[in-house]
Amino acid sequence: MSLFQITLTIAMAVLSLCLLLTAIRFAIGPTLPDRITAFDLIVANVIGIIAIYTEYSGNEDFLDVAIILSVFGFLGSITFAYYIMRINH
Amino acid sequence: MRTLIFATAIRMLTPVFLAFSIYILFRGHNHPGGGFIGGLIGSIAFVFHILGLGTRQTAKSYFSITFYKYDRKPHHGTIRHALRLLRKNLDRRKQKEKPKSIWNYYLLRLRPTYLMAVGLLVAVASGMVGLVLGKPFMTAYWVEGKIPVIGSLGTPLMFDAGVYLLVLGMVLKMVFTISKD
Amino acid sequence: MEILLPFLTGILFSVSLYFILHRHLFKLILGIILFGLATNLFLFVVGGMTRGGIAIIAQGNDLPSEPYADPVPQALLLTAIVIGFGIQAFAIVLIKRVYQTFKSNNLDDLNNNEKI
Amino acid sequence: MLQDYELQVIKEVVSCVLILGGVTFMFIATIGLLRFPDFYTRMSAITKGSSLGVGLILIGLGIYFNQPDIMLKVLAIIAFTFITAPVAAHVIARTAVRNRSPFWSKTNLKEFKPYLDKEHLEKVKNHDMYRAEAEAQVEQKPNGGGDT
Amino acid sequence: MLIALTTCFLIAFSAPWLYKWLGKHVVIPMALLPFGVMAYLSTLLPDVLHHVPVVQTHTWVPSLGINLDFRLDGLSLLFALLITFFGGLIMIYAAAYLKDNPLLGRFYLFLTLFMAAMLGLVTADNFFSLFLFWEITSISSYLLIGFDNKNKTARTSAWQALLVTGMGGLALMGAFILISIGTGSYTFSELLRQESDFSQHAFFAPALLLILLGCFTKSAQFPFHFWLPNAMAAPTPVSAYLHSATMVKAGIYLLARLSPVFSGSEVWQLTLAGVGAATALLGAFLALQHTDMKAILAYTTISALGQMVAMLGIGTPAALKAMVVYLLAHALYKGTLFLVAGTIDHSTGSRNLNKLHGLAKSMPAVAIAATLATLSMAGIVPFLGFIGKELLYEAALESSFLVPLLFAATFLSGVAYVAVAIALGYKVFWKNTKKQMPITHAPTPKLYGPPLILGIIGVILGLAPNLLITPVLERAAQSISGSLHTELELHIWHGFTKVLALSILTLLLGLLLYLIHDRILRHSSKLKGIYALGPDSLYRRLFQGFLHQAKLFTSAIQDGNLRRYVIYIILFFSGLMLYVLWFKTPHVLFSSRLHLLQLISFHEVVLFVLVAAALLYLLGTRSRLTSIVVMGLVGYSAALIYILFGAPDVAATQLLIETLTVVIFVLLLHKLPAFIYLSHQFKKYNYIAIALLFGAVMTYTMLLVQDHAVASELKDYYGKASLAEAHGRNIVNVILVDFRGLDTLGEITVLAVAALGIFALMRLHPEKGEKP
Amino acid sequence: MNTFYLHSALSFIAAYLITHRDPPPLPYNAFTAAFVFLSIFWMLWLTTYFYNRVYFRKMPKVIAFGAFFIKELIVANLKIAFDIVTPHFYMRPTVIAFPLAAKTDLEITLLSCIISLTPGTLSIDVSEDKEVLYIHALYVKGNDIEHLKHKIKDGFERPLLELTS
Amino acid sequence: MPANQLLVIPLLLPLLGAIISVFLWNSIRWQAVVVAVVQLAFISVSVIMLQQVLQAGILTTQVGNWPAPFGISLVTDVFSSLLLLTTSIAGLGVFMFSHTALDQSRKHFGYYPLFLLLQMGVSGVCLTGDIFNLYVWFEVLLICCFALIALGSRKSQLEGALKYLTINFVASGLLLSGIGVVYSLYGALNLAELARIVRSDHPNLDLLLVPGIFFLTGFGIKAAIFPLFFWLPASYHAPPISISAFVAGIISKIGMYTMLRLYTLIFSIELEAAQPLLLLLSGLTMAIGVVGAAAQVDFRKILSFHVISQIGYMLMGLAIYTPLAVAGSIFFIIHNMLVKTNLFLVSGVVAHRHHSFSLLKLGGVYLRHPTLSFLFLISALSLAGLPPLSGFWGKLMLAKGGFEAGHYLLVGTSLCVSLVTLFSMTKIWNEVFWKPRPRQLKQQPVVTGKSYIMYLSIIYLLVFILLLGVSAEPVIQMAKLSADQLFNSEIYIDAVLNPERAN
Ligand code: NA
Ligand code: NA
Repeated sequence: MSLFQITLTIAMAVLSLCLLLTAIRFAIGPTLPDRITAFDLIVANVIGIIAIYTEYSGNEDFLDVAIILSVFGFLGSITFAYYIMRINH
Repeated sequence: MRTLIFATAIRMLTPVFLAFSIYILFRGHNHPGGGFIGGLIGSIAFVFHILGLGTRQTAKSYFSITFYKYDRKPHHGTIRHALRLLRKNLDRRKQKEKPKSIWNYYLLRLRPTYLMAVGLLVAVASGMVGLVLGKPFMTAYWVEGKIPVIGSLGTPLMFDAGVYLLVLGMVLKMVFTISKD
Repeated sequence: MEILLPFLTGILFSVSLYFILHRHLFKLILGIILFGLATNLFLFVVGGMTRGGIAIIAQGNDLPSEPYADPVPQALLLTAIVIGFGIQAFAIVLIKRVYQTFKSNNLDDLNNNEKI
Repeated sequence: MLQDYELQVIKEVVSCVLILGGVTFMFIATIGLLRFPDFYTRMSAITKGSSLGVGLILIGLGIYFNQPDIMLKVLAIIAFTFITAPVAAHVIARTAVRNRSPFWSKTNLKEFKPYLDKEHLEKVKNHDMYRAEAEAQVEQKPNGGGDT
Repeated sequence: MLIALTTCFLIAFSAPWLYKWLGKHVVIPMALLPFGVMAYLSTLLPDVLHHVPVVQTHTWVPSLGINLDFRLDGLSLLFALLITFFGGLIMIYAAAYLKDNPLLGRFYLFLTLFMAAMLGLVTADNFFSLFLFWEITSISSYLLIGFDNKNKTARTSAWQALLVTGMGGLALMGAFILISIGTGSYTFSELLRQESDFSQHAFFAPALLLILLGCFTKSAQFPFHFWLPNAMAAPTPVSAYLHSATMVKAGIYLLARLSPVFSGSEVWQLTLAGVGAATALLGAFLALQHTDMKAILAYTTISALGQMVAMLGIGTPAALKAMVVYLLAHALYKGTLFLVAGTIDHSTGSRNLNKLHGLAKSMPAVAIAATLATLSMAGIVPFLGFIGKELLYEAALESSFLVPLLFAATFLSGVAYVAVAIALGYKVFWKNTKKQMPITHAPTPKLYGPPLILGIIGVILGLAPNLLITPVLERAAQSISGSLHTELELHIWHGFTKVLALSILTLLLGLLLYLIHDRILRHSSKLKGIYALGPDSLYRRLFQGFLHQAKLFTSAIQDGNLRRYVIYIILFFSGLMLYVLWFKTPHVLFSSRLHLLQLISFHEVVLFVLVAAALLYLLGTRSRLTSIVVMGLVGYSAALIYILFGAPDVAATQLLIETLTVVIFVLLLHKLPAFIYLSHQFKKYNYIAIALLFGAVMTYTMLLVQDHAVASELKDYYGKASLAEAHGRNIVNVILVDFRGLDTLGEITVLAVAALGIFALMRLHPEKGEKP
Repeated sequence: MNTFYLHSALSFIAAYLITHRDPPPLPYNAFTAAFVFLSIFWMLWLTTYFYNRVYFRKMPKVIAFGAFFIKELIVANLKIAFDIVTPHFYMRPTVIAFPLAAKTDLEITLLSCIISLTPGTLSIDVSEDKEVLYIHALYVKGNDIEHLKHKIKDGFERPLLELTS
Repeated sequence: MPANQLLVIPLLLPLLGAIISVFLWNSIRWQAVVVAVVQLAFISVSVIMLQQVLQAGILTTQVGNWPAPFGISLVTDVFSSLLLLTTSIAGLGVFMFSHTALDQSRKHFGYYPLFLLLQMGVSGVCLTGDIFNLYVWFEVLLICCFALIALGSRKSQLEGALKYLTINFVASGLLLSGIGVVYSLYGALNLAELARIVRSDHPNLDLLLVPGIFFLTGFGIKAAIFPLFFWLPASYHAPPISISAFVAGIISKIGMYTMLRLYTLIFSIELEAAQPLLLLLSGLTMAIGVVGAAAQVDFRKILSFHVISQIGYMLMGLAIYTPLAVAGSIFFIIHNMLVKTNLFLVSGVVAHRHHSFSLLKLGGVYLRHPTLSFLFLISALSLAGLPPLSGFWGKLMLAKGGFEAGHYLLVGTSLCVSLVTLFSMTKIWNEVFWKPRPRQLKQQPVVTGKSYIMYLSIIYLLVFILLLGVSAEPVIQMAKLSADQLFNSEIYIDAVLNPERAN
């Protein structure tokens, strides 16, 4: 296992851990915006994981998914914001 | 949701997203992507637009063309009339008219339903090419040579384009319907 | 994951079914969507899972480099996802109309059609 | 040959450093998300932390591959992240304010008052007040009731 | 034959139009038809009498062995002549009887249809063409009984008759199928040729029973007799034609037709004789309990049918002879009496025996007809009825089994007939002639002509039996017995024999019975309790009970509860699958998968935990929005799984779809009513158990299938052809747009329809008063 | 702006043409990309020298601004990271009302995005009259709000306006 | 154009028609013209295709020109051609009916395109020779049904659509899973290839029951067999008659078609194990169907429940699994499509005139509308299986096949069921037609407007029903031929996998 491989493994592990920790924030909330923010961070985490995985597998085509995610990951937040605004007004 | 920052950002970003979606459409044959993903990306671009600027604004910006016209005056010859129409419609679209202008206009609306139909038609037509040429339905025909980014041109690509249009139309139809309610 | 995923999918099936059996319409729609997801995962799991190898022929090659994931289940899955999306979208709107019309979100209020 | 090998090693090392850096930022952002006291501070912490983290990871990746189309993709992702993240943050923050998400009790809201007054959001002032009110609401609805 | 039938059917179907065109003159073509057919049949008489059956075959559905085969032998001809002759008279009679009914056209339609079917029935050689006509008679009878459709009794009676005879029809169908399978023959003539083979066949007994069921229902044998009296709700011409002269005799006809095949069987003999005798007795007994003329006639008809069936059961040449003669005699006098009853009803508005008296003066022609018929019915010399009765007595006494029962049945019913005959013939017309009954319409020739003709024929035939009809009757009896040696000679006078003594005794007892008839009637109400146990009320209870139970059952299983439906489905699936997995397939080898555990990396475990936790959270959360976010989370995790296993296209699609789903959800939800939490409340643990069962079955299936997965040929082919032949590097996409483009075409169609559907769902609101 | 699009498009086309030769005259790497980009920049500069040089004047400023921004990004991120990993919170959250000099929608948007991206600050909303930007800031040195405003004004708003004008 | 190319026309015709009608969205009149043209063309193509199949045997084409197990095959044999022809005939009838009977608003919201796409789905299911493609066409068909059942958004429609959707979604999920299992175990999707594999010595043959159960449940739901039919009575009566006639008349049989196809082609080797189950299911399906119908007092609901009981008959042929019985099922499917559609149309006319479907609120039709009454009567008696009407032949073939194979109880059940069917039909006749109009409804006027086209559509279908009954021979022969083809799967396999050798 080369240094690079070890790095990737560590990175993967840490990012996965981040995913879990973020999920905890998601679970405890307390408000909906908190959850949405957590969700945003999860998206960012997933982008990171995909990036690491791309290196891991050496296959660049996975990055395309990351692009898509980076573009539309925030649609969720926007939509929820939209929703909360609509019900409040 | 009227927020200036979001609306402005989206207004700037939508063309980028659309370009990106077309890029994804055409590279789909060789890389991840294709008509479906491209179509979804394109339609999500419009969803953003709708969320940021409202259905009406989206329909106005992207799904309708204003045609300007005026009733020909006796002293305006046919050619002059035509030229004026042409100039107005091509060149001076954005020029604000004075209150009592001779110009009036009509809107040509591009309905998402038609977009869907066009998409379906394109997809079917790509398959019919083979049928017309005596081969089974959907037999692929390719143009010789390659084009940058896209690669080879052929009926499967046309099919994918049909898928793209249909998906675009479908999501738009849906979102327009839902958000207007 | 090859061994985890069947269990995960099984859980997904269970949860989705539980939701479908819930009398709240909203849970019903959640159940439907989760059921679709579970089905997709089922297809993916039984279709054979290959780590890393992607069904795309790299620039310069004529064949995909082994081992590569079977593209067939992927293609089927894509089609199924899209179809599922169409149906789910319809289902969501349908549920909304049911809400509006029946002024209730209780599935048990929807038993008029079968009354003799 | 030797030169190629060295280049490879340099690339790997730089890439490793960037990736680890990025991951660290992500991790810290996550902890921030868990630790910070109110929504707004959490928002502040993660928007940047995650953007920077993802950016670093991606640059590391780009350097490792060192190919133009991958670089292009990396730049595209970074660009999109850097454009979308603040917009999203703004939208959510604005929503949170309108949704009367509580501020941390130590937050200085003096300059924000006109805004809150104008938008009839006077109740959003600080955490404690919110909590008292929330509890009062809960007492009114003993069965919990979920969201709207 | 086919031409005759086709003409009948065509004229039948054109009857309403003819009525529109000709008005009340429609009777002319309608009456000409049966007489025409009768004339045609008469031309065939010589052939038949010379033992050359008229045979015609028309291919229809040869691949099932079903053809329009006709075979006219003595039995058929006898029936055919009866049908056409009666038919003609009834047509004329009906024209007067239903003079003012605007639906006369439809009446003629049904009646002619019936007549045609009856003709077909008695001439058909193929089982299934017989069955065809059999069912048409049932249906036309249904329509005729319910002709007075505003009358509820008429409707229910018609329904009852149809259901009872329909049941018999189905039994018959089963029997015919069994016979055709057992013998390979589809025609009676074919079957008769190989009767001996079939009697050994396993299908013999079931076919026999089914035939009996079919015939008994049609011929109103006990315990299926109850529909016939109820069927008297039909207009009187119908009762006269269908329910005395023809349709009810279809069963007799078929029994007679099949007699050569089955008569060797003891079951056949005993059942026919027993049921026939019982029916005869019962009919006679019940006839005495009623005052309605039509009811009386109906019960005596049942009784007579019973006698005929009993004769068939006895099966001796004498019995068969007696049967054919009695058949004719009964048809003549019963037809007359029905018509007379109809005329009386038409003229006085009443059919009640107790109210009617002394009509002879106001309707002398009718009185004559009635008297002739009742004399025949009572079995008085020189009427044909007398000959029939004598033959019956003879046959009953000569029977090799059940003699007491058979004799009792014949004798006692004979006594009852005499009583009834006196009541009908004497009491109604000649008793109290001084006190005239008021009548509203004087009977026209059309109303009294037909019964008069029938009555007179009864006398003529009685006086000169051998002159006209004996040859035909003989051929008929021969057809039934299957041998040419059954010879028939009829005499009005046998000399002083035992039978004659019995006849006289019958008359005396009958007179006695008439005298105490009023007393019987007074006590008849006491029998109500017994009727409640009878088949009629049994039928009603069965009918109501079935409906009630059906309602209960249906409301129980189809109760509108969607969840229950889903549970049925899931349990069905899981149960079967468990069975298959446990008993029919190899089991999963968990030990062989241990090495897979090594492949699990940390991030995969995290992913697993994340999704599982998200699902658990989803189960617990009561917030709608949070649910949606969690759903998104699960969807995104699925996308991550797709990425980890080399499916970027799928992952991208999943991501986008998930996002869009969330958008749709959120856009739709903001105007919904407040989210009221509804717990499962009932049966929560059942649901959990079912859900877990289902999940477990699916998991186990997945593991099993994983164990046995094979390498696919498709993968290799697509891998090779993708770039070389399809010009694409992304194999998944190439599959989607090229290799399996048709799937994609269907898929985008689904999307288009979904959009259209959503559009309509949201925008199209129900209209008030819209068309169904 | 148009020039920028032109520049980018030309760069892409050039890069594509170069890299899709067989054999490629230049290796696939970042240096090639930079080379192409700069060459096109230079060529454009040559052709438009006489009538439109705004773009070329701004380009260095953009790069400088970018560099400043990245520095800010990292430094401030480290600051927050420190606050996160240490047990005690040093932050003093404040919502400040930042008076906008930027007038157009695009400027306001860009500014707010940049502010949001910079750690420690988060733009919450723009007032209806587009005069004030409400910013949530984590660290306000000595509660000196004015200092923060100046810093934003000088560090972000002014350079941005220079670029967009 | 070679004969093989014909195969794609039944797909393209409705699709193109639908596309054109979407372009003509605002003009329902022109849409109707398009639909009419498509229907006529569809019928002609079906006739030609049937002719071709009868002459030249099984027709196949490979979509995309990819060779057989790799590309998607379109296949038609006598069975599917026959079914397509029936569908197209019924389609024209329903179209004619809906032309006058359906309200304008529904037409403005896409009734015509949905109708056409539904037909496309039916064609796809009938023609495809690929198991996944089959799934896709089923989904096309289903989503069209969802949309059509909900079209108009009346309360009962929404409720029905929700139940229909939920249960069919579960069915689709199971089907999809089953397809995954099939692919994983046998590595093929082409039906002919799968048929070849299960007839070879593939190592996974002992697992064939696993996908078998998936498909039994999945298609069992779509075909509405016991105990999976519950969605049907909940939804089929809800939409306007123009819709429910086609949905109830045609769609439920399509599921049965698929079961017959798959179970003869692929799962035939496991059929022995499943036969007792299938026999039981078929008996229960028909019995419970009629019991349900007997309980109803609504014209449409009675008809809906009878759909189920007749599904039992169709399943009976498969359960008995002799050529005659299967031919009986096939004949029965064809008969039932036409008759059921027609009965629904009659109920529509009755309701159009008398404003109700409830037997309690109807009456007096016999005197007011004699033509309609007789139209109903003939169809109803045909449904009850009275000779010489079409229902009789199917019943006869099934009963004979059942007796030959020794399934006396099942045949007995089927005959009893047929009696109850007669009961139900005459119940409708008694209540709706014979019974005088209920007094409390006398003031509500009966619609007497002339609606020739409604009558025409019913008469048009009735002509076919009568033809099917009176001159049943050719159809019976074709049904037998179909059954032979189903039983000799080698023909099918050869036609798809070795088209050169097969010709
Ligand atoms: Na693709
Ligand atoms: Na291709």
